[in-house]
Amino acid sequence: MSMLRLRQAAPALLLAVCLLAITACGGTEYPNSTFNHHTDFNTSIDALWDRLLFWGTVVFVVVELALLVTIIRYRKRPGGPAAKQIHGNAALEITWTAIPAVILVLIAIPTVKTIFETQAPAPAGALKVEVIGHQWWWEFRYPELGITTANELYLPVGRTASFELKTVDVIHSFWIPQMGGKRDLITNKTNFLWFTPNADLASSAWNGFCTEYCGTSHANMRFRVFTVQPDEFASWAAHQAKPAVYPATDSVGSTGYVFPAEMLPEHTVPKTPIPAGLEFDDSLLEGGDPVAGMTNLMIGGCIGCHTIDGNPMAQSPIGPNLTHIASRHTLAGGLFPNDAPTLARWLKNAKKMKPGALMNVVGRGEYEPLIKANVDGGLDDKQIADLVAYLRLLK
Amino acid sequence: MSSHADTAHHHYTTTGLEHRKLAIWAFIGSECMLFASLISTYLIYKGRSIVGPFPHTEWVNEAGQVFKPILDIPVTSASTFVLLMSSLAMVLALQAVQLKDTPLPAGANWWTRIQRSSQTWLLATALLGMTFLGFQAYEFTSFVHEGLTIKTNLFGSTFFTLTGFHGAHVTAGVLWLFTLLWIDRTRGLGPKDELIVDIAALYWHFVDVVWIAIFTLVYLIQ
Amino acid sequence: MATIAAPSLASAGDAYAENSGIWSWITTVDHKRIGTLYLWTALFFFLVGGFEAVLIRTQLAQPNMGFVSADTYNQLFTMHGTTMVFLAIMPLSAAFFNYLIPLQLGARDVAFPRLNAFSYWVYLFGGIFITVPILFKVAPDGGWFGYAPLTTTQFSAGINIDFWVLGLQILGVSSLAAAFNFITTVINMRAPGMTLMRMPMFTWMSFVVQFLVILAFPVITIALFFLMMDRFFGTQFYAIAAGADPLLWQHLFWVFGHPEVYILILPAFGLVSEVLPTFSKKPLFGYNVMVYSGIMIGTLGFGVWAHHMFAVGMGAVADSIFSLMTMLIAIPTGVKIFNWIATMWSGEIRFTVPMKFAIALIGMFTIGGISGVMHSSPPADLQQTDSYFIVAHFHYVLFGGSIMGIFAGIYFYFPKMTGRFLDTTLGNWHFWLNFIGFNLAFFPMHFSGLLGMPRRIYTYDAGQGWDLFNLTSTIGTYILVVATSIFVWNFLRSRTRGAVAGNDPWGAATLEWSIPSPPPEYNFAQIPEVTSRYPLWDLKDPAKTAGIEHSHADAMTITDAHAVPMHEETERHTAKSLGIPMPFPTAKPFFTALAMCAMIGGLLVMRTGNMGLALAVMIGSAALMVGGLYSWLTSPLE
Amino acid sequence: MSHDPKHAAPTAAHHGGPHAGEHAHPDGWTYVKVGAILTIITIIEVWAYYIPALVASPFFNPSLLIMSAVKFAIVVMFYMHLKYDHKLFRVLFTGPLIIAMGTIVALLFLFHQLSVKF
Ligand code: HEA
Ligand code: HEA
Ligand code: HEC
Ligand code: CUA
Ligand SMILES: [Cu+2]
Repeated sequence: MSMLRLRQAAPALLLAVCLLAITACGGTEYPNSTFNHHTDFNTSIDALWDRLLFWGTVVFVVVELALLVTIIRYRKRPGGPAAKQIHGNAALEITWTAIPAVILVLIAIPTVKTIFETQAPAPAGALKVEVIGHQWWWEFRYPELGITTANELYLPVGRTASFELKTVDVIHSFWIPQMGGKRDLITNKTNFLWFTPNADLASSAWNGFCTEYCGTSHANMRFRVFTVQPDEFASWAAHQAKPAVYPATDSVGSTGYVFPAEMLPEHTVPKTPIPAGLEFDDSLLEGGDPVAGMTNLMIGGCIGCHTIDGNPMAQSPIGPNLTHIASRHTLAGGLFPNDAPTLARWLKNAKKMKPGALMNVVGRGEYEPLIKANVDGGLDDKQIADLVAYLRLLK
Repeated sequence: MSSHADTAHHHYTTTGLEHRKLAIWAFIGSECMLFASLISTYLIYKGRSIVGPFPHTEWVNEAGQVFKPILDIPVTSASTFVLLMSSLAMVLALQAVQLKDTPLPAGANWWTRIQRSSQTWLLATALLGMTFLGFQAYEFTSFVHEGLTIKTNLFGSTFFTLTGFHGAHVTAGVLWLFTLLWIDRTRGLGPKDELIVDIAALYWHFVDVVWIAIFTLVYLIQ
Repeated sequence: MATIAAPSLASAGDAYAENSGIWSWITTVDHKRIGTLYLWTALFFFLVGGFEAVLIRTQLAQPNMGFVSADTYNQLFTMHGTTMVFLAIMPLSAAFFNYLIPLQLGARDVAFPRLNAFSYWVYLFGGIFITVPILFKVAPDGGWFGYAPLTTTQFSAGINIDFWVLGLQILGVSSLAAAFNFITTVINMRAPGMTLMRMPMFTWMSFVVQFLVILAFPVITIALFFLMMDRFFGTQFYAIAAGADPLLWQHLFWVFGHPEVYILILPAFGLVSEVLPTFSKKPLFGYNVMVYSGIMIGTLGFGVWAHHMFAVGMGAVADSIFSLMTMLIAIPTGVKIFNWIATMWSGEIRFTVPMKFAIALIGMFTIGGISGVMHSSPPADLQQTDSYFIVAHFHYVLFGGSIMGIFAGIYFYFPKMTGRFLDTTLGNWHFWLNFIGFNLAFFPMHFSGLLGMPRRIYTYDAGQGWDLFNLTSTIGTYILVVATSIFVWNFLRSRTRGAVAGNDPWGAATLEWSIPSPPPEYNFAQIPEVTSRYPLWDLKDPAKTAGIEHSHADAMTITDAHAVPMHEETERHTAKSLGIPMPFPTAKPFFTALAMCAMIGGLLVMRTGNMGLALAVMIGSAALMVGGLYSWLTSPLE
Repeated sequence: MSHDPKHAAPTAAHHGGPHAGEHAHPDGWTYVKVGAILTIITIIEVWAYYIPALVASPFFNPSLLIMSAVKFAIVVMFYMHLKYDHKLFRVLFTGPLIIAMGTIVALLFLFHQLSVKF
């Protein structure tokens, strides 16, 4: 009997948990929740979701109740009634074929409507953004504004952002849970997605993820989205479109708008631990020499992969564009905070910092799996510190 | 599984049909999906190759070298005809086996006589099948000479794989036919062996039928 | 199947198998022993797959854990999915196909006993081939659906994916061979009077599954063949530089993949359809409708595959069509659910362990089905796909459906297979811990998914709002470990120490319960003649089946005990003593299977760069395989 | 196919096993005639391929498809004697064939190799 009571209680309990959690889902406790209306896209999806959840709950309750009632009422009891030998009933069969069919029609109609709405061409005047997937980082381009950046996406509120999604290698998928559904980045194909962050949205930061398994560091292919006010966006864009000052000095002047670090919500600040066994003498970072650091770009081979606009030597499109790297809050697919000690360790041994990373190991004496040996050229800690000093100036 | 053992025990079957014949039809049903996948892939990639040679159109590479449309319709028409005729031979082989024990009517003409010769028809089928394979070997080598290999482009990969799969089926069929021929020569095939010839025949005709589809979809339609 | 008659009139004595020793297992062609082999092997692989899941869940217990490395994790989830789908659930179903179909049909064996042995050996070798690499950390790591171009050599140069490509092709041969066998068996080996509409529901659902297998597996075989050609011979099916379309793989895979999920669930549906009526003391409600809905599910299953691809940008029209087709499947599935409940309605329900599992299937599968319908709405699915919400869905249908059903089947049929009951107390512990652990493990995944957690991530950052759900999932998994261990203990122990069960310990209705437990090698001393859907109830409690159609109702009464003789066991007969011809035991299928696997696996030798050796291995084993086949096909069956 | 067992059992016992319930087989000439028809259709197909005007016409592909479908059906019905054989075989073959064709057509639409204009 106690068994039976448990059996009864379990689904009811589940349902309770379910409802509880759903009501809690809007809160800040769940910073990547899909249930919210920050964009038109997600508003449409959520309306559909509500309907699905409603009918799903109805079906759930009806089926589980029917099941429980049946097994309790007709459990074998001493002196209980004998089983009635019923073999079927056509009217019942028709009923329980028809009712689900009706429910499905009620789901299907808004589904098809929403499909055509959300997949219509983007409205005119949308901000065009190219999203290019790389193993395992994101490249964002604003072709109309001449901006190329990585892992951090700025979007003005109230204006439709129209994404063109492509990849240079395997399939990835672009997802900002708070902004709407995902879309895959497929090799040899361009995909489209658009949405409009609500005009009344305060400047805020969101997490984005790669959701198609794309190899070793798929889990580490994240990004940040900053929805900012139109004037902030304009200021950011104006500066990002400029080349880096060359040679870089301290006196760079205005850096344009950057989403303020102190406004970053907790969940957008990466907490990935630095892997054990990656030592760097942080005291060297104090006296880094940016001018020497710039030459280390060549010695370290950085120019073989990276672009720094304004530096004619560094023009390779393989890795993330570093022109304004210091204006970004995170490193390496949103995995680490962009501060000097972390950057130094990243440069020293990117592959230890991020499994599978396609950036060379630069630190002298560090193990490089590509050549299955320790790097004997490369940069020593001092040189890396200089390089960091230079990169930190690329605001 | 020995057909003798089967008939000796008079196994009861629910439908009165032979196990193996049911199985071969189920197998053929399954093969439909196999070839559907191959054919779909060929058609999906049709016209999507970045470099030539192409099946129906000319291609000039960067060096200015000209590649003719690669498919050779006259040769393939001939081989298609050969395969069709092998199907005819096969059905006659089956008939010959079925008729083996029926006495020849008096004054039978050559046609009536030859219809009783299962070995002739089995051999004819196998030889026609081999001729088809010969044509295919010729086709493949000449394509390679003209610069189309399995690695060249999407067309090459899909074309060789599709027709190669078919060719492999023909090859298996030819082996099967020779096995039957060998049995016929060693102990003679008669009406009691109808089943084992029938299932070989069904397989063979199916391979023919697949070719009918391939010939139209790959060679003729542009 | 070139068959050649070479009637060597071997002395009848040779035909009767030895029943012990390894060699007797290698040479067995008895469907029951093969079923037993399947059961043990598949349970073993279930533990392997479960163990992989435990490692996965341990790594995910907390954010930023370093329990396993990224590469190891990727191998773990790939192998977990692959193992569970291809090496655990499908073969567990196959264990029941083998054991039960002939018994339920009133037959002495399957149509092609040696082919049946061949299927098993191919499965075993294929399973070993694909599983062993994980011990050396070179296991496949492309995910269980191995999307190109990630799986091409350009992005996966190691031999990891090679094992997957070749291994799955090997396993496909096994499933296909078995499917032809069972199709023939079901059509052709029904006892007199066993019309299609009198077949037990398990056999019916299995019959449908065999068609799904023969239609779905060729497609993945071709998709894998392309990948193999790409990886080993430089073709360009998925080579992006040549302009290949990565969606080709996806479509081919899911044309197979969706029917595959019904291959995984329908046998479980069949099993609970045997269990529920037995313990409700009522016939299955709406038998005909249950049959048709099974066929509908199978058929519709071929028209919905692209619902796995709503995020790839197929366009609004294609999205809508596949969405509607997918929703349609909820109808026949719902019909099944309601008919099961109606079966219990106004019955006398006995809560035995198998019954508990069967009831749990109804309750839990429904949850998975409902989330399935939520995925079927493409805009909503864009928020769900590739998140843990999907992981929740498919574990509710796979674990809450297939595994629950299979456990119901194991508890139900264990007495038939061994002659002894599984212990009820342990069984109850297993059930409740399993039920609780399962819900704790997978229900929170609905939330972590909808709250933004992508699947297939080996790590996640702290503070994302997922910590509690993940921890709960992991705790649930540990409870499952305890539950499963209790089951394993029960299973091992009860074989020799369980309470003895008679022919028909549960009071069930179908033919398999009319013969001794475990059944003698020949199954039925006398092939029964079937006059209705519930032959044993006709015999024991005719009132129960008075309302259904019977044949010969005028010629003989339905209680005519001769129609289905009960073989009460007084003394143990053997096929020999009864003069029943049995197939010869033979090792030919074993060696042919081995040679075939060596032939396919031989391609791996190419990776050493030694082309000559590779060719030698492959041609050598191909020759052995052909030789084995000829010798097999030319030797008499019995 | 659910023969009454009383009648089914003897069917298997005599040698007509593989062809239970079938009609009479056609004779050799029928096969030759069928072969001739197949040849003629093939000739027409190839001939059409060489007439540029035909190739350019919108009816070219459909008519080729129809012709090969006819050939396909003829071989299956006569050479594979599905026309004369047990209807179970027809089910075993046409069911999968329909699913296979449906899959091909659906895939071609999905990859835009076929399209309908509304
Ligand atoms: C046993 C296996 C199984 C079964 C039976 C199902 C059944 C169903 N599945 Fe599931 N599915 C999987 C295994 C299975 N699935 C797996 C493994 C994946 C993931 C693969 C991967 O990506 O790795 C997947 C993924 C998957 C997706 C892709 C999600 C994505 O990746 O974006 C979709 C989308 O439509 C889907 C839908 C459905 C539907 C509609 C059903 C239906 O058949 C369910 C029908 C049942 C019911 C609905 C419940 C009972 C019905 C009633 C009580 C009637 C009334 C109900 C209503 C009116 C709603 N499934
Ligand atoms: C039938 C299929 C099936 C079954 C039964 C399971 C069972 C389980 N799965 Fe399943 N899972 C899949 C099929 C299945 N899974 C598939 C197809 C995928 C997708 C893979 C992919 O993305 O490619 C997946 C993915 C998947 C993930 C997502 C991984 C990711 O995306 O990163 C997770 C995570 O929690 C998970 C967990 C579990 C758990 C905890 C169980 C548990 O229920 C396991 C329970 C079993 C045990 C606990 C056994 C314990 C026994 C022992 C440890 C041995 C004891 C030994 C003795 C006593 C001798 N699975
Ligand atoms: C082999 C090519 C290659 C070389 C050489 C290389 N990088 Fe990188 N770099 C990459 C790639 C690829 C990434 C992205 C890694 C990831 O996030 O997975 C990257 C990432 C970075 C980042 C983080 C960028 C961001 O926005 O997150 C910095 C900074 C960086 N590299 C600096 C350097 C410097 C400095 C050097 C030379 C010392 C260098 N790289 C050498 C390929 C290279
Ligand atoms: Cu990119 Cu996952
Ligand atoms: Cu599916």
